[in-house]
Amino acid sequence: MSDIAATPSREPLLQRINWVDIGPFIALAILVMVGVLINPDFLAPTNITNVVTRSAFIAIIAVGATFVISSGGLDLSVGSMTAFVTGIMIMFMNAMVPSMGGNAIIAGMALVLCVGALCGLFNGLIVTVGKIEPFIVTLGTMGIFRALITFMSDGGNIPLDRSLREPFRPVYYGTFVGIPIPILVSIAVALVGAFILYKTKFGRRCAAVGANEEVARFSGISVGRIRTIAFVIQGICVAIAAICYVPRLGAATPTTGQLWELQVITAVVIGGTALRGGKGRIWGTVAGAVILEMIANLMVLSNFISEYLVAAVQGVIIIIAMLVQRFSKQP
Amino acid sequence: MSDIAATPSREPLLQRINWVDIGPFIALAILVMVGVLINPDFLAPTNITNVVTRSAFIAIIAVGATFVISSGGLDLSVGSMTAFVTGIMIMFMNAMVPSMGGNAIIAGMALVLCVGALCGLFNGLIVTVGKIEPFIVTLGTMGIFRALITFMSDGGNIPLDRSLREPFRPVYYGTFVGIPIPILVSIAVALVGAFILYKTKFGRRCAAVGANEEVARFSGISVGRIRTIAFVIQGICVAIAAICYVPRLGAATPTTGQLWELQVITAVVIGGTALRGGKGRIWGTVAGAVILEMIANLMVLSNFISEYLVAAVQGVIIIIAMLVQRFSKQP
Amino acid sequence: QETRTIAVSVPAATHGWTGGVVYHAQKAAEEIQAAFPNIEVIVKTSPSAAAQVSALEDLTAAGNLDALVILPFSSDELTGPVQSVADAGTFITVVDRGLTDPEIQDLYVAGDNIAVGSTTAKFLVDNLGGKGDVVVLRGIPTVIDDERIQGFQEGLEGSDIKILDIQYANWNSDEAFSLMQDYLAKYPHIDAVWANDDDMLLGVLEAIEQSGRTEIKYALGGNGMKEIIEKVMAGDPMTPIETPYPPSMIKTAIYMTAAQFNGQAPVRGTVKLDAPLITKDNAEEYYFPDSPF
Amino acid sequence: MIDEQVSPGHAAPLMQLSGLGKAYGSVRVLSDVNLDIRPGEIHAIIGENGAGKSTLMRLISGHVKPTEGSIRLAGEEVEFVNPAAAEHAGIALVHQEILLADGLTVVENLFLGREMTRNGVVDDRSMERIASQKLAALGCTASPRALVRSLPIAQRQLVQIARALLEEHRLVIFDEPTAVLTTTEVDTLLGIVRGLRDRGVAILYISHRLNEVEALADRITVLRDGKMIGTYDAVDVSQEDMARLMVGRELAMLYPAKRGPSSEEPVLEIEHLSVPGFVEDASLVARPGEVLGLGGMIGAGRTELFEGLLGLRPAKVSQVRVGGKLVRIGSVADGVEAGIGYLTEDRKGKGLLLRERLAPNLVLTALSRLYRKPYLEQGLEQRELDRAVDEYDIRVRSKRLEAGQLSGGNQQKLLLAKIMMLDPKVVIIDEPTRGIDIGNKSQIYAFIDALIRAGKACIVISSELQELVGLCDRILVMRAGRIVAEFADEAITEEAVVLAATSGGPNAAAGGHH
Ligand SMILES: Nc1ncnc2c1ncn2[C@@H]1O[C@H](COP(=O)(O)OP(=O)(O)OP(=O)(O)O)[C@@H](O)[C@H]1O
Ligand SMILES: Nc1ncnc2c1ncn2[C@@H]1O[C@H](COP(=O)(O)OP(=O)(O)OP(=O)(O)O)[C@@H](O)[C@H]1O
Ligand SMILES: [Mg+2]
Ligand SMILES: [Mg+2]
Repeated sequence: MSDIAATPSREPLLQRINWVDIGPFIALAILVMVGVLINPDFLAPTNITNVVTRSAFIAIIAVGATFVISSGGLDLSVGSMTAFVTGIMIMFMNAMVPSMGGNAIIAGMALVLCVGALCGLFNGLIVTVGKIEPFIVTLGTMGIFRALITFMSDGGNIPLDRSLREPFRPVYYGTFVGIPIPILVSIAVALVGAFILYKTKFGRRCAAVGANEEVARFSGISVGRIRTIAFVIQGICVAIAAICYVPRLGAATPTTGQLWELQVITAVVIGGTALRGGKGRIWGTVAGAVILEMIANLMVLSNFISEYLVAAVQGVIIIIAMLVQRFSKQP
Repeated sequence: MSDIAATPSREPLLQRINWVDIGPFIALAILVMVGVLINPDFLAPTNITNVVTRSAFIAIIAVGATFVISSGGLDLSVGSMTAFVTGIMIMFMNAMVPSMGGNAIIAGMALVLCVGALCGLFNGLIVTVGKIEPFIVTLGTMGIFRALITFMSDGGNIPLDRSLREPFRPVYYGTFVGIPIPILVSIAVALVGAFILYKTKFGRRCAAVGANEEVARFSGISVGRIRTIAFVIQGICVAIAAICYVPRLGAATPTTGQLWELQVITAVVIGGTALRGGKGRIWGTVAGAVILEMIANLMVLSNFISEYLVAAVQGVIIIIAMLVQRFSKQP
Repeated sequence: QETRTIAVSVPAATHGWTGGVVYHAQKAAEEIQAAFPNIEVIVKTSPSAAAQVSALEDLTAAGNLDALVILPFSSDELTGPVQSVADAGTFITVVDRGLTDPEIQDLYVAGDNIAVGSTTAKFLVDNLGGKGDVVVLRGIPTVIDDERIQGFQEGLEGSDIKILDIQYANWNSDEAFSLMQDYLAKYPHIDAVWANDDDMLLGVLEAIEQSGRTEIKYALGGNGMKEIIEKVMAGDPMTPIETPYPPSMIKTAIYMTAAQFNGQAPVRGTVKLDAPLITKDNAEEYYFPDSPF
Repeated sequence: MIDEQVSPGHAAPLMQLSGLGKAYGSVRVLSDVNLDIRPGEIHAIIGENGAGKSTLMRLISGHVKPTEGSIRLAGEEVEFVNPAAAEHAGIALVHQEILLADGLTVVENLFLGREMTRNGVVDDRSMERIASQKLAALGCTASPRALVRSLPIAQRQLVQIARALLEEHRLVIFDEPTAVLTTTEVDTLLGIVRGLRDRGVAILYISHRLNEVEALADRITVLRDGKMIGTYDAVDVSQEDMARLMVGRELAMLYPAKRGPSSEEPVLEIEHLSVPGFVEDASLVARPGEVLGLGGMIGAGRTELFEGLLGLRPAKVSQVRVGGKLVRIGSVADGVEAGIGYLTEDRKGKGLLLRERLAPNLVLTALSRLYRKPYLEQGLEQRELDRAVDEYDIRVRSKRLEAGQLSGGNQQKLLLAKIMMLDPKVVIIDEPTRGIDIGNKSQIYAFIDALIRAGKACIVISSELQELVGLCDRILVMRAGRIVAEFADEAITEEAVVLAATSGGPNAAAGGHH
């Protein structure tokens, strides 16, 4: 018997490709082709760069969501959490300018990472200690964060101090070796995320908790702790996204991050991570985020869709993208 | 061994109470007590009647959602579906008035039930035939329905013909033996829903599909068909809610039913139905809908909460309501 | 002295302008309560038309309401419910959006959304020499948005100015930023941009700046946000004008309503706030540095 | 549907398999099976773990589609599109793995897909009545209204069997029905199976318990490595023959020699452990170098005792010492830290991640022990897998398989390897050889022997009496949540254990003389 034991190197290449993993990329490729047909300008370097840069926020947050979802959770609060931590960061930076000058930016970044982690911790603890469905908990905290930013801004907006705009600006608009910073940041976040999820003990445990909580418990894994840490990671990712976000418009408003939670979850699911937990797919998630932004871009670039129907066409395309994936899985 | 076998009739009463079932009602009771403390007017008959009447929309839709969720699905499109079918109904009624007069209302009601069922069927078929996560499918159709109502109304609104307002008005504002019609309708819907879910083969299978799809399939249950029917039921409930809704606001707009999906899901979960599927609790769901509406009412009646923080307080109360439930389960 | 209760019902602060409304409403409430202890002002926000109807029911359930100041979510949907409140003898002040039946209201403090669109359009017709290509960003599909777009289109009638594109950006700066980037990618030549709300204009300006495109002569908004007024005062060539649609109109309405409980005769009728062109010369009048909007 | 009293030798075959085979991708797990199944016979299928027995059953019952060959039912070629179709044709399968919906009640599971109604309303009364009858016939005490989740695994198995017997079928397939049952239930079940045969039903019966096969079967088919070795009349083959045919070689002695504790100093002492609702005031010690057995009926609370010990369910305990040192155990991780390894009886629900590959499953509990560095070193777990596959003789056709794709017995061996990664001082094995073939059993016993020789203690919970008696130096018997008897050395006999477990025999009061 044991002589039949695997020699994976001899399996044909086609069978070794993991179709679930590349499904989102196939969908992305098809979308690009459709895009070019619709409007040749689609492939113009500026357009592509803009689109990918824009997708960075969702991509970064969605990397965190991949942890939460693969550990069997769900976080609906990410959008309003972004607004909230952005507000905190700006207010702190503005307050620090007189004493710290440009260093206020660094201090603000450090602070927002802590605040983000704390927000995640808050979500995580309510879910795990209170044993309440993550959907409800984060729906609740979604309202809480949104209300706090509205309160902090008196319903208006919280602008970044003028003196900080210029030095902070490159974090969104700058490039490094020709690549926009947000793209680099999201690649870095995805790399770190992939490393943690696939190459560390925590990542393993995270997937185990999502796949079967009982098995995880019987294997000596502290289910609550792992779930909580996943939420903390989500919070940190939100903070990173907030850091890239502020220099773009230089303000936090009550509408910042509105409905991002749905986009984030969609990106994760399009990327091939199952909502019921288990295996998370970081790179698929990133592809999912780009797909979403690209669909929105195509809606504007195409000429034949009534403005009223944009949302309908987007909905149809998302469903089709999922179908493409589904069927590319069964070669 | 057999002497240990259960003799349920001899269990003390307290242990025989199903705490999960009454959890939402305990939360409701506590909320009422808090309400009276905050504002004595809270218990005024008009106020209580108003609140319960208003919760009818969410309650009716949430009864349908209980089917979808207990069968292991999820429907994010209910809010925009409400807007869409409301739009269709009003346009149809307006078009029929010249020829049919007041009968246009009856015809419109019949039509909207069909349209609702079809919308549900559409969701259900994409989920089951396309084998795509319900979250994504209904996120897509949420966009589609929302876009369609925007298109139908040209971005404005679709008002009900003046001549129909008066005859239609009692459907929301009327009473029968002193009880407002919407309350009667939602009790009727809940009764029928409870009957179907608990007393028919379909209901049993619905729960089975949600509890364990594989086992259900091995037992010869057509998982796809059950799920699809659950979505159709959801569609019909949406249509019934739309019928009660029109006389209240007399128009359909692109913002009709916005975010209802979240309220509906919250009502279901607060009611004790687990999001991962399995057992559905119709009466809990109805209690959940009343709880939500009551929280909103308390926000209006209380005077010490900054208007900016209303959403935060609501979020906190929802989480506390879940905690109350959780701990009332372990007496 | 008898206590009088005024209820103020406005949409929730979901974006800049509504945020401003809530701010001014609360300010007015505080000031009036401080000045006249016998007048109680209750401000309530609602996130949707249905919720606003609910709030009206809740406010009137106790039956001791003397006046209602309401900025309706939409005209059709709120007409019936406000009628019920009026039937109970409550003084009704309607702000901004008129009800379908003007008989209901005692006082109407009106903004003019159509004028916001048409004033801006006329400016463009005059300053672009009657021809050119413009792109438009609109908000959330509601009556306000619809009226502004309608006014804009009417204002352009008869000129050779062409609207290249109109898309929704939900009164959200981020979505406006993205949409403007895409417009820029799609149209190699744009003469002017109109965002029908200043929140969106902020995003538009960033996108234009980033693109480095120079052919765009005007990027205009509307509503009178203080950041934009500052630009007008500073003589910004790209945003030289602004159309006010001051959220402070709610404050005006509350004061006028309160006046009658303070011994003055009730003011009835219509107070129409027009939407004059704000230029560098008169910008000072429309600048409220303390307002959040 | 069923002929009366047909004698197996002469009846026309009910089902004929010709050239039946199954391949997953390029891997053939079963090929060229030719078999007649006659009405009114009990046809045993035996073979090593991974021989393809379950696969064959899944082909017959429509769960899996064959890649070659054909199935004839009553002379007509059939192709079942799904299990429901097979069931409609009169074929029922009792799965090796328990397939019930956890969140539903016993009745709901029993009648899933064939609910009884009266005037369109589900008739709970009748269903509960019938359920009680069917369960009682199987000796199952579970309440029809209990949630399946709350049942011990053996009760679940009985529910599953009851489900297959709810309606009359032409062919009933039992895939290791007795693996999780204790002696009494096994006897009841065997009676029922014989009753079915006598009514002319064809039975396919898989078991690793060769004494059962010998006692029950009319004919025996042996599978090895996915191929048919042959079909034999039961009277012609002894248990030794069966073992030889399955394994393809002579078997060594099954049980290793007993050696007794190497020291009187206990490695594990548990004092006054209670698990509310399950265990009352249990105290026990385990000494290095001894195999301590726990016997008892289903529901006696043996599993719960150790789950309680490891913080897997709420429990109270006054003291736990490991190697003389007082330890506080609040979780499995604490247990691992203290040197206690626990192997669950429910490998599918609590032991393995079925959708995960083998290596991650193997190292899941031992992650911290295996990887000193914060990240997972390249190839390390793969090497561990290779070692475990070797050491525990886990038969896999590809190491890229998911755990759920292993045969039942191989899953058990993987689970064993997983626990052993922790190098525990005390190993608690709940049902160590559940679903393991005779060849592998002796391997596992030899392995347990190696453990105690290394000075560890081993606690074995087993429902297989022979195993307990053959393996253990000392046996504790539990009944209704209490430890009621202790036997050592010569006092250990099957009769004594059964007596203590069922009625409180003479030794009932003797609860631990240490
Ligand atoms: N889905 C699958 N994909 C690939 N291989 C599979 C799959 N299912 C089963 N196998 C392989 O088929 C072989 C036969 O498995 P099967 O379950 O039939 O064995 P078995 O005789 O029932 O063993 P046991 O006595 O341990 O239950 C095993 O090697 C198993 O790994
Ligand atoms: N659903 C239930 N509700 C209440 N008591 C139960 C339930 N299921 C089991 N019990 C009780 O729990 C105790 C211990 O059961 P448990 O299965 O799990 O013991 P065990 O000895 O480990 O059995 P096994 O032989 O299956 O390992 C028994 O007293 C039994 O009657
Ligand atoms: Mg098997
Ligand atoms: Mg057990």
